[in-house]
Amino acid sequence: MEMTSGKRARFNRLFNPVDGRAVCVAADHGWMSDPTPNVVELERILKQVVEGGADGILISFGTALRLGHILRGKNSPAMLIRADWMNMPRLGGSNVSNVLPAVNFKKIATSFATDALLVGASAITIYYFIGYGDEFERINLEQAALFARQCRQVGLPLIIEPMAVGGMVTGVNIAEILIASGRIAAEIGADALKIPYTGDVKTFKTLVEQAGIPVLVLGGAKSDVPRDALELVDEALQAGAAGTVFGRNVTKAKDPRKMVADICALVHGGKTISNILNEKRDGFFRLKTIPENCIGCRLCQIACERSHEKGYGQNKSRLQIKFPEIGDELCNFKPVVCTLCGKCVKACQPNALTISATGHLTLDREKCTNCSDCAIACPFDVILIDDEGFPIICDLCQGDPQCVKWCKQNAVVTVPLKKLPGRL
Amino acid sequence: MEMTSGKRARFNRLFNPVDGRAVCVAADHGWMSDPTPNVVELERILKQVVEGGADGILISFGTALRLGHILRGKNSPAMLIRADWMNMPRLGGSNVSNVLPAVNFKKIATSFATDALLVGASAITIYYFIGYGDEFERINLEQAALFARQCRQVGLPLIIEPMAVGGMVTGVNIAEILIASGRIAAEIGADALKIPYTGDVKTFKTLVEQAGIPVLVLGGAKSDVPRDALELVDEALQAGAAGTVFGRNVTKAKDPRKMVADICALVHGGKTISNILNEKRDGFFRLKTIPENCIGCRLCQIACERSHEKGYGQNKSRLQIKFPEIGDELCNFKPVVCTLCGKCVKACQPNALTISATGHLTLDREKCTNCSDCAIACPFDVILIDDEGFPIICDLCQGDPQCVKWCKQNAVVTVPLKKLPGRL
Amino acid sequence: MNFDVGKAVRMSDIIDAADGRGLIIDTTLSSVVGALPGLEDFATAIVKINQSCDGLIINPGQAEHHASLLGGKHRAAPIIRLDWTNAYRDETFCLPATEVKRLMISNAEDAFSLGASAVVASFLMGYGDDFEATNIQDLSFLARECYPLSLPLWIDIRTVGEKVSEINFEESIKLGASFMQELGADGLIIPQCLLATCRYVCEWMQIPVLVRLKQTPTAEQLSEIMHSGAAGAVLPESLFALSDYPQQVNELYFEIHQGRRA
Amino acid sequence: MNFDVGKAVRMSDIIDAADGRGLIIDTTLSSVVGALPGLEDFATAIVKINQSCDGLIINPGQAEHHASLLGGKHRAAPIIRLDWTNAYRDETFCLPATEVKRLMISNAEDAFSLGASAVVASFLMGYGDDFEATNIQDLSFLARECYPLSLPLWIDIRTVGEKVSEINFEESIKLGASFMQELGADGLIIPQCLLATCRYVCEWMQIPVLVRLKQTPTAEQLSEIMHSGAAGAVLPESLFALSDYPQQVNELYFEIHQGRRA
Repeated sequence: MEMTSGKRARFNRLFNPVDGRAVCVAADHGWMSDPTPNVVELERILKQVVEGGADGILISFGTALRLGHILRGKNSPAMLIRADWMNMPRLGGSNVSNVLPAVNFKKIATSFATDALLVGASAITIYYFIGYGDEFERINLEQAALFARQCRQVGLPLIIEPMAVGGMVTGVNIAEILIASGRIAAEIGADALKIPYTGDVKTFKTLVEQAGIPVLVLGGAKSDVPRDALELVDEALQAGAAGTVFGRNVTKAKDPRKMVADICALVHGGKTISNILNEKRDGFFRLKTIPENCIGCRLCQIACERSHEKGYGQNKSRLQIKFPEIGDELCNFKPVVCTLCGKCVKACQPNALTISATGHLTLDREKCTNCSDCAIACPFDVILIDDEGFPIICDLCQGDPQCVKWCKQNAVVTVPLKKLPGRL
Repeated sequence: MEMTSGKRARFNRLFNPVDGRAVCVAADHGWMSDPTPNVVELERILKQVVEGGADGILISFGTALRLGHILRGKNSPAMLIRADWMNMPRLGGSNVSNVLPAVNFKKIATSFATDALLVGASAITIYYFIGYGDEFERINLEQAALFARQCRQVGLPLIIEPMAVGGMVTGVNIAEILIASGRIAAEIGADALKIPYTGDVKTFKTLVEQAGIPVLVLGGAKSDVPRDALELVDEALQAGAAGTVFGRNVTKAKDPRKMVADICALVHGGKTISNILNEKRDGFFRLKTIPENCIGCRLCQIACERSHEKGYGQNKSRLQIKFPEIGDELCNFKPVVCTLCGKCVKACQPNALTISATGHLTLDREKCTNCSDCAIACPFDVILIDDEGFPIICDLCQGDPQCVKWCKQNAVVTVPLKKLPGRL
Repeated sequence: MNFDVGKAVRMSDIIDAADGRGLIIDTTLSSVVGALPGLEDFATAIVKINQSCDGLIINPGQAEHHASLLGGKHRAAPIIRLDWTNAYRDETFCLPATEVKRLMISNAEDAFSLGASAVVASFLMGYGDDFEATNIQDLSFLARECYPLSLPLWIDIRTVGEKVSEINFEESIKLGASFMQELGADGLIIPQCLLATCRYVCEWMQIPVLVRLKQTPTAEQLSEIMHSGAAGAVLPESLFALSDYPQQVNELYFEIHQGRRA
Repeated sequence: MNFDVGKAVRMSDIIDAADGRGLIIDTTLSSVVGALPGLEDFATAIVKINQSCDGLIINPGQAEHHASLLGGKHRAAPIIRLDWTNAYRDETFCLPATEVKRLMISNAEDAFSLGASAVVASFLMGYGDDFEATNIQDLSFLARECYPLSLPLWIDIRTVGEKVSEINFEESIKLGASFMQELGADGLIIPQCLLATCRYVCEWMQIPVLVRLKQTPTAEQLSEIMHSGAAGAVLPESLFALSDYPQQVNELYFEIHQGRRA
């Protein structure tokens, strides 16, 4: 997607350069609805959101002035500024309290694009309400068009947030309205969308395709169960979403850091919801590495050795980290793991190495002749030989691989395995 | 003097409301000449200058950004911003070193008036070089006129600094040139002058009168003896100057705080140079109070009691502080001192109270009958009676009054006394 | 180096840099109902309290005509009010308001050129949705205008509309504070309220909060409010009707600055 | 609250907020003498060092055409050069300069709209008085222009004129640093000099000081410079002529950030 150079340089801050995706958190609720604890305790929450690894944080101007220092450092979340205001949460239809209820829906622009640049923003976000009547939509489009023009001039990305609300929106037409609104926003000049989930993968896929710009799915009201929020993310990603802008599901979570980290694991880490929630894995699985994510911290090796050997060394770990060599231009680290390829099992003459019925590599020390044929057969050199001559093998920690659990970078993940290899 | 309202409100910060005078310090040398220790150690020096009680500090934009926080608080010195640049100190004619000597005299504008307002300035200062040739003066006047126009628009006072330099300036015509330049600057739009001393009171008086705007005298190169600098101030004040803008005489002083405090004592405190330098007073003198300066700190009373009684109480001090009463609209404190009026001496029947040949009130305890007539006669009620019935009298500390020495506000000073009152 | 020195210097004209406190007096009701008792002669009244008040909320006209009384050493710093409303024209006024109106009467640039140490405008809560939206929009644009000028913006939260009553008064203050904090105000003025509400708001906000008093308080009343975390108080215009207001202000200044005299 | 958040956020793109250090590479000599060895294909060269360099000094044209390589996570932050000079066209160039020229080729607003994290311009010392005065004036107005945009301004002090020789080289750097600190620069780049001079300047300045290196240093050489108080180093364009420059940059990044990998 082409865009003016300034927008591109600022967009780079928001989207992860490896996968082009972004995990954002909306923390602008104090600007439009009653101050709930997530508003009052915003400083603490935002610090946790940063720790969780968010790529962007949507805040008001006041929060930018007050807490923007938390966002220093080019690897910290990009600052997204809310450039308008509305009173929808106070109209009575939502689940938030209303100290001072509103009757007539109002939405106003509250800044110019340049204002956001001064405080260090990487993008601005504005609403586009559709379905509340023709005149109200006209006002929304008029403001959107003005912001789009300003944003092009100053090189600041514009994120439009289409919202289908009002008497003309029903369960029947809401998906179609959202699909249309995404494209309309793109046509007016949005560089990305923040948009509600349509409810199913198929319609959201259509929305993403027809918009033609990165689509960030929003979370809406806080889900009762974290799994519901993660499933929404998972489906949106399947539909081609570029990431998320979750608000209350993060800021009202018991542990905002973990919630963000979990969403990151889904969006960037290639993990499954089951991985993340440490749920019992159904069926067989194997390890998979994502070298781009590896930072060479060796936490996986420490976790491996600790779980098997009770120590903190790295010389008996079941996985290795290859460090960059001179000539390696990208300077990447490469984690190397047992992929359950089965070559060791095949090479073992005395049948000491087998894959158990539960899908884990198993060594029968009685049968083992200490011949080292398994280590020689391993294409990845991850089978070491211990002092007594026995092979050190990965048993997937009997179904709960500690390397996966402890890798904060999602450089080691699990993937389902339809069929086990070799002899059982 | 009339001026636009914004200028007036900002000028109020610079000039003391009681006497309309100002003691400023120029600390912009690092912007135009080689970095000497007073430039490198500017932070320490500026803090001392603030402690000394300066009314204004002339600094560059960079110093404003770096050290401007020192000037917080409406009673702290006003920020004066240097809005131009020149290379005169590097032309070789002055006593400063020249790492990178200049040959051609250059002077440029380096900001607009609004720029200074953004960083919190109360005024800007620019040069007006006269005597270096017609074209050079034209450039100076062009810049001055532009700044004057801008300053009127944004309500920022403009201080012009006429400097008579160049081949056309001689000892014969320099005073006349300075007098003319002051008026020219005022005509162009200066709200105050920063100008060198003409060399004598008479010509400087003419300069002040003809300028018609407040005139702040500058100090020039550092004097070898502090007394020389103070004498320049004293003469300028006699000529009607509104105060000073001293640079190197302060920033290069051994104790910048004391140097500023000394200048303040001259400009605001009504003290004489002899008072300030603690020189032996010639002839007779008496105490005088300046109630506007009194802040009720009672340091004078503590100093008095300590010097006579060796304690820190205030119930035996020879001077009193009257605190404001309900109905006292201006809420002023009033120090009350012995003025050597002689009424007590006249009232003393046994001649126990006398004024000595050196001019100090003296009690002969042998002759005293403890009648208290002296205390009754005192029109200011500053004679107290001690536990034994003897009067507690001010003996001017035998010529070095501690109240004067310790009053930082210059609310108690000494004035010469031509003739001693009453019986000797 | 990343310090906004202009804003810091101006802010310290009003909120003392040493103790973080300030005593403010509002004189601007005169633009709504004409001269107030005791304020008929503006200059004479101001001179009497000028040394013992940190900031004076004034209208642009008074800022222009009485500039010599304002700003700098031993004088109150000018906080220029940029908006106007007829909301305070009640039955006691010769021409009570029939419909509430509010408008901006000047802008940040004008206030700046008048030598303002800060500007103030009101967030009038409890009226209709249109009124509220326009009010928020005006204040937002004012905040954006003040920011690049490093000119501090105070927002005066007034819970005066028909939608605010005893039932939601305290919570409305919290809502208004939240909105205005997020809007980007540099300081807030909140109505006098329960000490618990005051404490809650002051602990939450990371900007100075002043409490607008209904009556001139005693030193004890003021002390209680200051202990709830406020950065200071705004004394009402009715102050000037008191015969001994210079002494009262002087006492309150002494109380706010914990024993320091003007 | 009196924090300049925009400047702080942008400054931290270049000077790491955690350790106060940064590694910068200058590519802008190509606007003076054409493509430099190794920089013929700009994008290919930049990709190789992009992750292990904090800031990249680039000309406006490259900032426009290669925006996708610049800014944000795991990429060098764009520091846009706003001036041009022929001072570096020496005898080795096909068209040596006969008279030194310097001009501004863009302004802060343009750099801002190109997404700059900072801008840089040079103070060329040692030429004539006219040249110097114009240079100072241009830089002063640029500083005034950057300030309300909260856009950091770096000044690149170059002691290249005929009036600077061994006798006054070290002192000239101090003079230049003093002038530019007072001018209002947000950061300084000084020429490689005696460690004593570097230490003196770094201790004196309250803004970050980077040292412009003549040659790509070893990790040990860089370590020595960093110990003299510098906030980082500017690697020369000649870097790109080295066959293993990506590894060298990576090692230097590791050194500057005290053991932290890109």
